[in-house]
Amino acid sequence: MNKVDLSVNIGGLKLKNPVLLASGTVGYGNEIAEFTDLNKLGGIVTKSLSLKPRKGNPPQRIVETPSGMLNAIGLANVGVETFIKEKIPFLKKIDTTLICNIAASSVEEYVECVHILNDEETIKAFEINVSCPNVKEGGLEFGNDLNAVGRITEKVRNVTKKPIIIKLSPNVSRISDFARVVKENGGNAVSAINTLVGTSFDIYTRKPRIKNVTGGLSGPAIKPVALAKVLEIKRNIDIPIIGIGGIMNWKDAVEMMIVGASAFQIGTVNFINPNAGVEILNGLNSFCMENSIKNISDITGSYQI
Amino acid sequence: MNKVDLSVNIGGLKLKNPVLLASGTVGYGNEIAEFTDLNKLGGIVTKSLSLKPRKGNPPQRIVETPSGMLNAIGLANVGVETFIKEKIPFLKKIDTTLICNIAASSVEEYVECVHILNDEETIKAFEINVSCPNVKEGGLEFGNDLNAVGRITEKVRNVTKKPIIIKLSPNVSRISDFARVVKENGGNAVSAINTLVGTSFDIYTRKPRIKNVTGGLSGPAIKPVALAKVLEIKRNIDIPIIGIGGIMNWKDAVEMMIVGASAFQIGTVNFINPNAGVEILNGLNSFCMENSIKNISDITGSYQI
Amino acid sequence: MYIEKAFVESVERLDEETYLMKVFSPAIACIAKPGQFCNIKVSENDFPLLRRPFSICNVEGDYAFFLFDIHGEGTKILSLKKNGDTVELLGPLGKGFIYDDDYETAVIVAGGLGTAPFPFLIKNISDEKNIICLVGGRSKKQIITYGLKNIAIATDNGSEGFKGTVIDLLKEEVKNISKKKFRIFACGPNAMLKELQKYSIENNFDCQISVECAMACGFGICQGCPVDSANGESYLLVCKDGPVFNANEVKL
Amino acid sequence: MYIEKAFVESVERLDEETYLMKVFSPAIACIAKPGQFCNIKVSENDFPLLRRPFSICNVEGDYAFFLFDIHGEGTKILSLKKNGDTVELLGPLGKGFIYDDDYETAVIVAGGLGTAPFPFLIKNISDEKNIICLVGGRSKKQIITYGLKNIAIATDNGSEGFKGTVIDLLKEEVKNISKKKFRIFACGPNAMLKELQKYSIENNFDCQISVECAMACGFGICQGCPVDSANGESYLLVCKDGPVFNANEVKL
Ligand SMILES: Cc1cc2nc3c(=O)[nH]c(=O)nc-3n(C[C@H](O)[C@H](O)[C@H](O)COP(=O)(O)OP(=O)(O)OC[C@H]3O[C@@H](n4cnc5c(N)ncnc54)[C@H](O)[C@@H]3O)c2cc1C
Ligand SMILES: Cc1cc2nc3c(=O)[nH]c(=O)nc-3n(C[C@H](O)[C@H](O)[C@H](O)COP(=O)(O)OP(=O)(O)OC[C@H]3O[C@@H](n4cnc5c(N)ncnc54)[C@H](O)[C@@H]3O)c2cc1C
Ligand SMILES: Cc1cc2nc3c(=O)[nH]c(=O)nc-3n(C[C@H](O)[C@H](O)[C@H](O)COP(=O)(O)O)c2cc1C
Ligand SMILES: Cc1cc2nc3c(=O)[nH]c(=O)nc-3n(C[C@H](O)[C@H](O)[C@H](O)COP(=O)(O)O)c2cc1C
Ligand code: FES
Ligand code: FES
Repeated sequence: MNKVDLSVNIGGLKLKNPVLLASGTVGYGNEIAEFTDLNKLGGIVTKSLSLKPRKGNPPQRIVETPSGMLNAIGLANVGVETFIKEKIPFLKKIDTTLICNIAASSVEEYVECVHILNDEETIKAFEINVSCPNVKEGGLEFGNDLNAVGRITEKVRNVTKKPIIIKLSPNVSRISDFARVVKENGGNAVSAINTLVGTSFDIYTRKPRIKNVTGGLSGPAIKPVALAKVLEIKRNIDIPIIGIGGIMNWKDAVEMMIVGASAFQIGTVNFINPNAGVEILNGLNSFCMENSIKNISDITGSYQI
Repeated sequence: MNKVDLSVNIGGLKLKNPVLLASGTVGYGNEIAEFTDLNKLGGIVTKSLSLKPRKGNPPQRIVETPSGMLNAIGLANVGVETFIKEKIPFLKKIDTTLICNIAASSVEEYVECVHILNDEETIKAFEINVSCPNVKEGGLEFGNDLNAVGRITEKVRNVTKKPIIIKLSPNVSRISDFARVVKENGGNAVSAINTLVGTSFDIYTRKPRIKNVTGGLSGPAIKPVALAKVLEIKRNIDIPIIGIGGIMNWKDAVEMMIVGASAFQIGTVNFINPNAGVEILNGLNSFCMENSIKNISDITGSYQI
Repeated sequence: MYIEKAFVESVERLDEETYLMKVFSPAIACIAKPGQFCNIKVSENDFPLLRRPFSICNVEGDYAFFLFDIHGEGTKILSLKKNGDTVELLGPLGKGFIYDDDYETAVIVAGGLGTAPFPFLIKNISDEKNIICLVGGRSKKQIITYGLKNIAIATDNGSEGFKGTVIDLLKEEVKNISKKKFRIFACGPNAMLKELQKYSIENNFDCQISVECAMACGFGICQGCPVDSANGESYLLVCKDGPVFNANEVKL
Repeated sequence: MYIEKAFVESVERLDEETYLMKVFSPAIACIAKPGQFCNIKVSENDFPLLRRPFSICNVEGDYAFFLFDIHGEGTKILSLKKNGDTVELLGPLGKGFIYDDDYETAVIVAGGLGTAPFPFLIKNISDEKNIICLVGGRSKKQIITYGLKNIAIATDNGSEGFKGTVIDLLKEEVKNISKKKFRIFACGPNAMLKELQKYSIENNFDCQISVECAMACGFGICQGCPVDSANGESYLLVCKDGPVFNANEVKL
């Protein structure tokens, strides 16, 4: 067979392949570049940025759980100004698509962040994090409130022509309702899922293992939930989906695309195997060759139910 | 130290200890009795019963996932009549508390089931399953609808004086809202959590691994979510909680009690170790001895946040 | 039924893909019957989560044998067991073959790893009966004849023995034995069992099949392993009502 | 930094609770510095999920050594490794000790498994400097002296050596060496490091501490391992900015 066309198009955002590194699991790209060739990947999603720098939550921030981990990093980030000055120069040099993830405590802050970053040519799309479970003032409430998600999408739409991806919370009854609101308000795509709310306690001290008390659950443990949420969106709403949650290898990635993802992000696996993205890409390529799939996008939503 | 008082009281329901076997994971008790001494346990919760017998879902019904499993049994059960005639006689002989779990497709069916079973002295309490994710007509919708949960609680309350436990769905944004409604409508306790909605696909056939497409995720993978849900209820609503989700050993059980559970149920672990209940009980007893805990109920909600 | 922590005596590699595990499990070995299985906890920690079901391949004194190939993580872990390691058996489970009553020839039909339950069965079938074993596989590589006797082989690609499915071979063989009273005992992939079932129901043969499916508990409490009853009105449980069924009892 | 699949040469049990693993990892061995660590994938499957961080205990030619005790599932799996098995090392990670500049005596303070990074450090400290090792533990059982020299021991219960904490012992020892220019290198439980930090800041000692905390990635991408900077205004990352810090750099 000839070469496989690995490129995908997500609501106007073109990627050379569907492999994205998830927000918060690659920093701003420099450290992981020691272990992997970022140029090969479809794209990188930055750690969530807020208007001002954030120190993040006090330790302990992470804990391992069965086939998963909890984190409450608290959106530690350098803020948009420093990001532009100090991080963009490195990211510019990488031949991969840069998606900027934004987290904020108010609709106005979202708008302002996007407004400031919009002029940066290197940034090809915005992923709006309405679903971080670890920040008290904002995140969680937005992510579980249909009106808020609609409003944020609409207001952000007004300040940028670049593709807008809304990153949805899984901690809701019907995630497809949120995807509908995103679509109705001009969002180009959704990404799903962010982490599930979880906790863990030390039975001797009776204290939470994570200082923030609750954290976000990620990793293989949540894969079945992520797949079900992506499938629910796919079956109900016509909007491109970026699938996230528990992907460890190319087989998981294929599964995620089958249930409806046009592209996917890998998170936790980067901590264990920082070269996972490239390995998954190679695995996808072989899978397509062996199964005579010419365009990888043909896998998207190809479930047989 | 002297003997530990292992007994607990859940909204009027007295158990000799907090170890319960979860609905759907022990059948009606006879098979598991080959491997464990049911007389030692705090109680057994029956497989969900409906008014008429149910054949259940077609195969494949189960699949393993990382640290968990998905099931879509579809509430296969013998129906209340046969239960009374054929299953009660065996259950009568066991010196443990029998809790009858009811699932139904309408408020009326819940009421009728409870009404019929109410006269059976062997049954000490009802657990109302408003949250089975695998039955299309009823379950899921009820579990995610505050009004429906309120109505079911109220109507069932009218036909029985026995303790009513409402088994809550975790597939909601704020589970404590549901606990509040249960309390307001006369429920005695809540149990949390039922399974999370999940799925799994075969990448070669592109078919769902479970015929029902989605199933309920259980096992250690969901423990962090279950703990967070129980903690959320405990911190917001004053109602006894039966904690369920991912408990594999006595340490997990202690953790579940620390975050707020007065008693707990074990499910998936019974499939792997049918004697787990007794082993957990022994572990709990030793833990209390070593830590000079006189009443096991002192652990409930003893978190240090 | 017991939960028995069993010491591994050996794991022998029979050929490129097939392993034979011998474990010391006196309690289970003592009461096991041909066609029954054990649900095996392959590790001491919680990975993999569920037990794995395996047919009891043979019993010698206090030892039980299991025949397997590497399928996923569970069987991989098993294949690496060394003398002195342990596994935890839950069993013996299910209903085995009925083989002691009135017939003259036992016709064993095994596809791939479907060979697994038959060494034990063969050993227990009375010497007065004839036994013939028909073994099938895609190619020579998939043919497993461990513990069988009087063997005829079928391969889809003809790389060994008869060219065709093992059911095609059976149809040939039946011509030679049809005057004698025979009983078919079969185990293998579902597709093979389905074909066999059709054939034997049409011809009103006496036929027992051992069925595989996903399982959690293995002893009847999870309801995870249903198979349609022949009339389609209810489900039987493979772990409790099977894994061996009469061919006309279930709808595959 | 490399990801290196490394063959296990041996896992030796040093005493009841302590193990020493020797692995063939030429790439990492070649560039490792004392005080650095590796994040180790202990199994070939996804259990346990995360890597486990371990100090590089020593380097000999192409071999790296790791000293550990059985804590949970990860270290249990490590303890069962046999010659020929593999582990996957990611490293060398973090900033090591600064030991090559101007001081006369290296005072090594190790609590329990805090001994781990010091055999490698001791080997690299110039022969012209003095080295004394103070080792502490709750009782005799917790004293690990592997690869140390010139050792004084402290136990909380007095079952061996000085009765008291290793910091109490340090206070005694300092009387003998205080005229010489010395540098303290310490590793051990947080409580011990805290006490040491207080003492050394009060006395303006030259002191480097190796800090432990929960980690996911080990190289700076997860932000999971923060430690308060001394002024409390920002966080440093233990994996990247540490694990070795100047005692006055961080707030434990
Ligand atoms: C009654 C019975 C008897 C069996 N006897 C044998 C035997 O003697 N020799 C042998 O090699 N195999 C036998 N099998 C199949 C064997 O159970 C699977 O090969 C094994 O569970 C695979 O586990 P894994 O972790 O290697 O594979 P994985 O694919 O990683 O397993 C994932 C999950 O799928 C289940 N699963 C995978 N394949 C099968 C299958 N074919 N049937 C049922 N469940 C499956 C596993 O139990 C597990 O829950 C039998 C199955 C049943 C039901
Ligand atoms: C920089 C650094 C160097 C270390 N060097 C050594 C060493 O040389 N020898 C040694 O024996 N131990 C060392 N440790 C501690 C070692 O990482 C833990 O003992 C080990 O991770 C326990 O894993 P487990 O699976 O056996 O335990 P579990 O308790 O099952 O582990 C569960 C989770 O908690 C984490 N964890 C548990 N204990 C610790 C701990 N004390 N510190 C950090 N994370 C922990 C694990 O990494 C894992 O994510 C070091 C830790 C760090 C951060
Ligand atoms: C340590 C950590 C930090 C994260 N930080 C962010 C973040 O800043 N913004 C965000 O949108 N998602 C964040 N996430 C969520 C991931 O992007 C991803 O949605 C989630 O981890 C599920 O994918 P996984 O199972 O592949 O890890 C973080 C996840 C982890 C584990
Ligand atoms: C195979 C299976 C069948 C179940 N059937 C029921 C049921 O009939 N009614 C019910 O309320 N819960 C049912 N449950 C949910 C369990 O009672 C329990 O809430 C869930 O499994 C989480 O606990 P665990 O992680 O300990 O398994 C079932 C779970 C499993 C795994
Ligand atoms: S495997 Fe559980 S009932 Fe058959
Ligand atoms: S362990 Fe990931 S940043 Fe330090």
